[in-house]
Amino acid sequence: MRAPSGRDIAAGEALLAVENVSLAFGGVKAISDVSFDIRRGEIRAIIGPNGAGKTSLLNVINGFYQPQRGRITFKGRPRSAMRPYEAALGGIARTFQNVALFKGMTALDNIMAGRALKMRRGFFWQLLWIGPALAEEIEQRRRVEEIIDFLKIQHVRKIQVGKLPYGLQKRVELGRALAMEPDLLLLDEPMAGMNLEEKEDMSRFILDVNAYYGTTIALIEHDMGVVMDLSDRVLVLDHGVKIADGVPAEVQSNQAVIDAYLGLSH
Amino acid sequence: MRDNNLPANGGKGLAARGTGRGEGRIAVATEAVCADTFPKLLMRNARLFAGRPAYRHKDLGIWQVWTWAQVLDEVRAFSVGLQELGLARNDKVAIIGSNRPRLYWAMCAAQALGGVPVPIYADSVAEEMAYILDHAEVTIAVVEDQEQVDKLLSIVERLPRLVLIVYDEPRGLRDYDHQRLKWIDDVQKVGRDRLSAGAGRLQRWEAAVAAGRGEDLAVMLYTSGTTGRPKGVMLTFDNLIVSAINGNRFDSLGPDEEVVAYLPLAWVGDHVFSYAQPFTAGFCVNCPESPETVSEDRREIGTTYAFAPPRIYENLITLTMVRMEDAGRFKRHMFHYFLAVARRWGEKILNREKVPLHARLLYWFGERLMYGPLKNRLGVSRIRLAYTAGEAIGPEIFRFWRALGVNLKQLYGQTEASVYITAQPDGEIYADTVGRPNIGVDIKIDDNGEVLFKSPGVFAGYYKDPEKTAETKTPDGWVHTGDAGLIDTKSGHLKIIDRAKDVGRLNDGSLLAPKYIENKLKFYPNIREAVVYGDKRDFVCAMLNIDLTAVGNWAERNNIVYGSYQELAGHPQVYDMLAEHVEEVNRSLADEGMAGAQIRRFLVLHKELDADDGEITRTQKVRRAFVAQRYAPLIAALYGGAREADISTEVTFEDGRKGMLSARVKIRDVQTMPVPTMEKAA
Amino acid sequence: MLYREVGQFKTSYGADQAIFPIAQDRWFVFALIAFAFLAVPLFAGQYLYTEVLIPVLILSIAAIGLNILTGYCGQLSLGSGGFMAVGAYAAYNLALRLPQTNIILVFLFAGFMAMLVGILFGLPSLRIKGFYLAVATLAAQFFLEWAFARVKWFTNYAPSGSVAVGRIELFGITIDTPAKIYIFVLAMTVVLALGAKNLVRGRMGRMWMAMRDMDIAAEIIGIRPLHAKLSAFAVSSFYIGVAGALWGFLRLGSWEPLAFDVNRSFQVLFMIIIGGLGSILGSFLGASFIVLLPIFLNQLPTWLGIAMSTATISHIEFMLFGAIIVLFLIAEPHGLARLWAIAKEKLRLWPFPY
Amino acid sequence: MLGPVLETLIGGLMTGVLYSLVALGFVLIFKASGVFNFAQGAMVLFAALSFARLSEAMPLVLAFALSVLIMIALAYAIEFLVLRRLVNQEGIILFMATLGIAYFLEGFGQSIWGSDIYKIGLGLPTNPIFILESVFPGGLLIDPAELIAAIICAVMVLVLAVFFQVTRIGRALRAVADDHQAAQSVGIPLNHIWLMVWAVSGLVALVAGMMWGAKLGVQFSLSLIALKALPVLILGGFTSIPGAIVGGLIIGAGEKLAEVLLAPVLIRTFDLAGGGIENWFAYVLALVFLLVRPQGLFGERIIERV
Repeated sequence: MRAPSGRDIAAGEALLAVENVSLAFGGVKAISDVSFDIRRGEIRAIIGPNGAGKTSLLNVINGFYQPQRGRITFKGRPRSAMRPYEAALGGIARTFQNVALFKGMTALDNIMAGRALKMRRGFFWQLLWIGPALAEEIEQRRRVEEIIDFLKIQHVRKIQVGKLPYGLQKRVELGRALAMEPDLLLLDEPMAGMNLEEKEDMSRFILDVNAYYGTTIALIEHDMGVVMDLSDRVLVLDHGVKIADGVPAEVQSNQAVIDAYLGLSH
Repeated sequence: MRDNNLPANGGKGLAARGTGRGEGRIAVATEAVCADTFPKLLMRNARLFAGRPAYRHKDLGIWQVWTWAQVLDEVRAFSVGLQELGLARNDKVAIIGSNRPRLYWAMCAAQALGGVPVPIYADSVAEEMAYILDHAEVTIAVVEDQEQVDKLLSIVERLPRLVLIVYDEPRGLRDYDHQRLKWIDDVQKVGRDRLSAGAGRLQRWEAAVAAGRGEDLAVMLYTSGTTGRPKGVMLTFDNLIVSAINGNRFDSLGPDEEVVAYLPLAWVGDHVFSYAQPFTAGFCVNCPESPETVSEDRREIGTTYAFAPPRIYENLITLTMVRMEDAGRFKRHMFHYFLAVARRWGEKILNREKVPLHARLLYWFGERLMYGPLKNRLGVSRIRLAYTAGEAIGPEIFRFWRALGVNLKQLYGQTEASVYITAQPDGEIYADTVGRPNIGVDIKIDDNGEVLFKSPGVFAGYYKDPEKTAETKTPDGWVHTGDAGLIDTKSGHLKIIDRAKDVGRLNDGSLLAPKYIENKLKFYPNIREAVVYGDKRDFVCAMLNIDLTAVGNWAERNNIVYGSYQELAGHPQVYDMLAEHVEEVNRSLADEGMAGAQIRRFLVLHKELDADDGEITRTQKVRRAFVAQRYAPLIAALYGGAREADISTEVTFEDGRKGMLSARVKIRDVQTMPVPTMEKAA
Repeated sequence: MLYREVGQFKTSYGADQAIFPIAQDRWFVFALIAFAFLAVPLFAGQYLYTEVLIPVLILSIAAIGLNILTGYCGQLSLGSGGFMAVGAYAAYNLALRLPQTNIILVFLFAGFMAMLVGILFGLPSLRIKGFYLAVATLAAQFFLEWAFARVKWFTNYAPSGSVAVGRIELFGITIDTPAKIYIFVLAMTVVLALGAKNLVRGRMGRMWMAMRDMDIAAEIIGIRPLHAKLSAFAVSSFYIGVAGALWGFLRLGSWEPLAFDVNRSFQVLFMIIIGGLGSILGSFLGASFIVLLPIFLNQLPTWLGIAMSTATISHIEFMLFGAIIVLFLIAEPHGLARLWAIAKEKLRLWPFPY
Repeated sequence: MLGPVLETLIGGLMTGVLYSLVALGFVLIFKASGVFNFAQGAMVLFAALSFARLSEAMPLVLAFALSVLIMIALAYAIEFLVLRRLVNQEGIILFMATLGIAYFLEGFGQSIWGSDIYKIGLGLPTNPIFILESVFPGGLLIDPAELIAAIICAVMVLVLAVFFQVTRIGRALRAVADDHQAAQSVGIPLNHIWLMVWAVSGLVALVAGMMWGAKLGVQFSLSLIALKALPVLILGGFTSIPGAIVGGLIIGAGEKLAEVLLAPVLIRTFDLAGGGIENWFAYVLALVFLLVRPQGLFGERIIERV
């Protein structure tokens, strides 16, 4: 399914490197000493049984949780503790396992909100809705419309997202993340709760995002078929520990992974 | 106000003759004849209507507009670009995709250089496309998006002549091998670069346009037909332009019309109504955002001139009825009350007949409270003229629209005639006729009832098929339509009964026009499709398709649980309901003196007739013989007297995979009205 | 059924994002504004001006302010009365100490001061949410009420503790008659409402609503909570401050801190609950409702010919307000504005039900 | 100097016990249903009014019994008419609903019981008691009515605390507070629990109203005084019964001390027209506290899940 051009991911530079990161809540260890990297332009899957620490790992990457130990390097610069909006500023976007849209707003406004970072015009121009503020609204609207076109959600653009079916909500959420023009896009189970057709559509969109916008993607997914089709490399976690890391074929035949999925590990 | 009895003796001379309404229009008509190809018309329009909108496309959330002058610029750049990439005179250029301005421009860009556009149905599977591309010897394909590119790439090995694929929508195509794949923007850029490099290039292009002649081949439209391989109907510029101008004059179409282009590009209807007529009359073509938003887009634009097969009008009524069933009691009563008022008086008022004052008053209220808002919701309130064509329309459906004040008219046309054969002039509207010959058209009825015509729009021939051409076109220029018809003595209009070959007789000698009965059945919102058999049989039988929207809605209201289309279709209560419909049809057939052709038995098919399975054509016509063959066991059971029958058919899914679908279908007997003995004797 | 939208298509984003994209709405609003400016003065009398129109307009501004904070940004505030007081006293002091200041500037200054105080009391919103914030704003309310009663400088050492404003003049015209006050207030309201509408439909509005609907997701897309919440407090307090100044200057003329007590806060909150959270139109509807209901109640016994004490009427008023609030929250948490929107949608869809 | 301060402190603590009692009503409801009951103050007023007017016509005991019935009926009406219809709504909507209830009760109470100032005569001793006369000259003055009120309140608080720790209903209530759905799935009827806590907090309001009423007379401002319970809650944490008690004492003592110690300083510094900082001191104290420790003294730390 991957585009035939065949970028050489293996030789790519690391966009994000996680080194020896550990995270605990109270006494509970969520992540223990995990190291891995995400290379520029790749689709990186993170898999593992429930409670393996996958979502926690994403939360660490985009600044929700501060790891107790370890180092994170993003775009070549080591990163200290930060808030999520700082991660956003740095170029990390994110979708959630349970859709986290702004329910009271239309699909269009949700995606427009995703461009908050790109909008700079001052308060008074906005108050008057003229000049630079208007020009900016229009410019950003055009960019957002391209995303709407890309995700084929024209027909729901002015509908409140709360009223949309689940599959479309997920698509709008992806649109909002895309609107940020991120360098790194984190997708937390983008296909959870979807039927086969919706899954296929979403896979297509993820591949297209990667190919068309060149966005680096890290995604958590349960459907192994999807993971194998989509990703360049797969990281496997179990109980907060990394048990495998490699190209899909390798991971698939890794004994530790098979055990973890059959519930035999430890 | 206007002379409806124009002599039906066609030709260019007539087209150029003014009818004495506004000078401007005469000027347009005259100039159009000087401009005898579409590229020449484009250059004329860019002069005459420079700043007026020519194309709108809902894209990126708003209506992007191009004026005629801008369109000329775009087409010119495109055309020069194509030339640089190797397009030569008489090359065939396939156009595949939905209604987008740039695909229409591609046609004109090709025509400017003497190329011949060959629009192909965008939903055709790769196999169908391969046949046409090969048969038409296509060298360049201009397509919409990745989907079509993928289709073409899958068959490209078999098409050595196809050297270039040009696409409109770049999404997903970035990483493709671009050796013989080009984005329209890049083609245009090549063109623009050449044009700006020196004035000579522009003159050369204009010379190429000037070299085009009216008698040149303008377009090839492949008709799917009901049997056999598609045939390439060759139409010249003269065919299309003269027909279009005559059509414009017949209905006084001017540069102010708004049409929404949503029908398949490969259909002659779309080609004339969204390409030839806008080019000749100078009005604006509006392309919808996506197939899902057509009705929304239609409402935004407010079409003034519409053209659609009956199915569209039918669907809108079904939608209206279904929605009104869900409305509150008060509103529902009001709706039905005013609908009754409209049915009684609406047509008369539209036809400017004399009606009593109270009726006018009631209708006025109805217009304010019901018809106006309804038309507004359906996006038809600005419609000045709407045509239904392609198939006969149910009289009830036809009257419904006219009763609401929509000037719906019937038109009879064919690809081989560049559409126009007959049409109903304003003020002479009948539900069961297709009107008088259009300007420039002669018709006659054959001994066996077949309609023949002669007109400036008569096609040049079937591509690479002189045999078929000779079969259809007599040496003295008459064309066989393949339809059986008669001239109505009262109105002088043509009446189409059925396909000439489909009109049959029962074993007892009664006349059977299957389509006529099918249309009666299909008027019921619950019945989506009907196929009637009886030729050389003892009695008439019908196979029905339910309408999932209407019946599903009914089921919901009546707490009928169903898991699938198949289950709903086989539900006994659904059968009861349909049996009532069939009996009503029988009654009306008996009333109209066709008692012999009443339906004795019927069944409800377990699946919808589907174009992907070849059961209906892409233009939604039932392939009766094919269906008969495919469902032979069912037909045998219908005539064999069995209570039910097993059927197993191969179906094609949306993604092209195939599978088997089996079902046990029940058969129902229906009451018939007694056949008067007099009738039988006759 | 009044809406006939066929043929209304947009060829630019500007037109598509206009305040009233539907032509019928546009004409209706233009007609309404023209009516308010030109026709109302032809027939309105003193009572209509001072008891209905002027209070409705001024309180609408306050309601718009609170709606920006609570309805759009989701930050509950019970301190509106206090912020109105800040506006009123700021205006009083500026007019008193710099008598030559243009009255428009005085009102802007009032808004500005309220804004500063608003930001100060909005700071806790960065750490706390919901009812906790309600209590924090209540602190603002009680503190401010107290400050204006006790700090003598604010009241210019008036022994009675009440202050009175002098002549109000704009470009040489004395704003003294109810009709002039009405026109002035109307103009202010129109301008401020337009500004608010512009804010809420643009970047700021989306930022606020994002914060309201899901603060975590808002942060993920790069919205700073500090920026979003404090800007909402600032804008909101500005509007409320201007409303307070207008209330003091043009409705009361002279007042004590009691005029801006906690009940004023509740009154404004009720306006936006009944009118509609997250709706500029709702602010107007809510203000009208809250102003008109007591007037109606006071008249009702007379119309019905029943003798009723004013105390009883006031108690019934309390009960009714309470009941209506609960009723709205149960039946239509988005208030009159939503009812209006539903009615409008029905008219647009007519005769179809959906 | 120390004498008067101590005296103020004791007086403040006694008022604080009353605050605690009102706050307890809040906590009960908040724990069981997540509703921030702004109407608690109005309930206090309503209960006090009922009792005051009834006691004019009948013996105290009967008046008390009737008032109890009225408060239970009121709880039932609120549960049936309002809460049941707002299940699954956001907390902020419920909060505003209680604001509506508060308004309704204030209007309703005054229309049926009248809006004058009514006395509640509980027959408590009025002669001031002097204690610690050996330590301070003149001793410390304590109002015996206040003392008795404080003791009653303290007993009430204790009874409730025990009730919730020990009884089956108490356990069920705590289960509901932890997790609505889980509680429901093990067969605890939510509606009953809610009715229960509203009735109990109605009783608490009645007791509080009687005490306040005996001290200050029953009048409209009672519902505003009851608002003081809000800062108490913030200090103590919304879900903690001990928090409510400790918070009440801190606020009660704090605001009295502030009035005595801080107000004169403020008056001098800012040239104020009098003190009266009790009106806001509690709130501002709570506000400052919020910024330092948002979950309150005894509240549970909220960990946000993503």
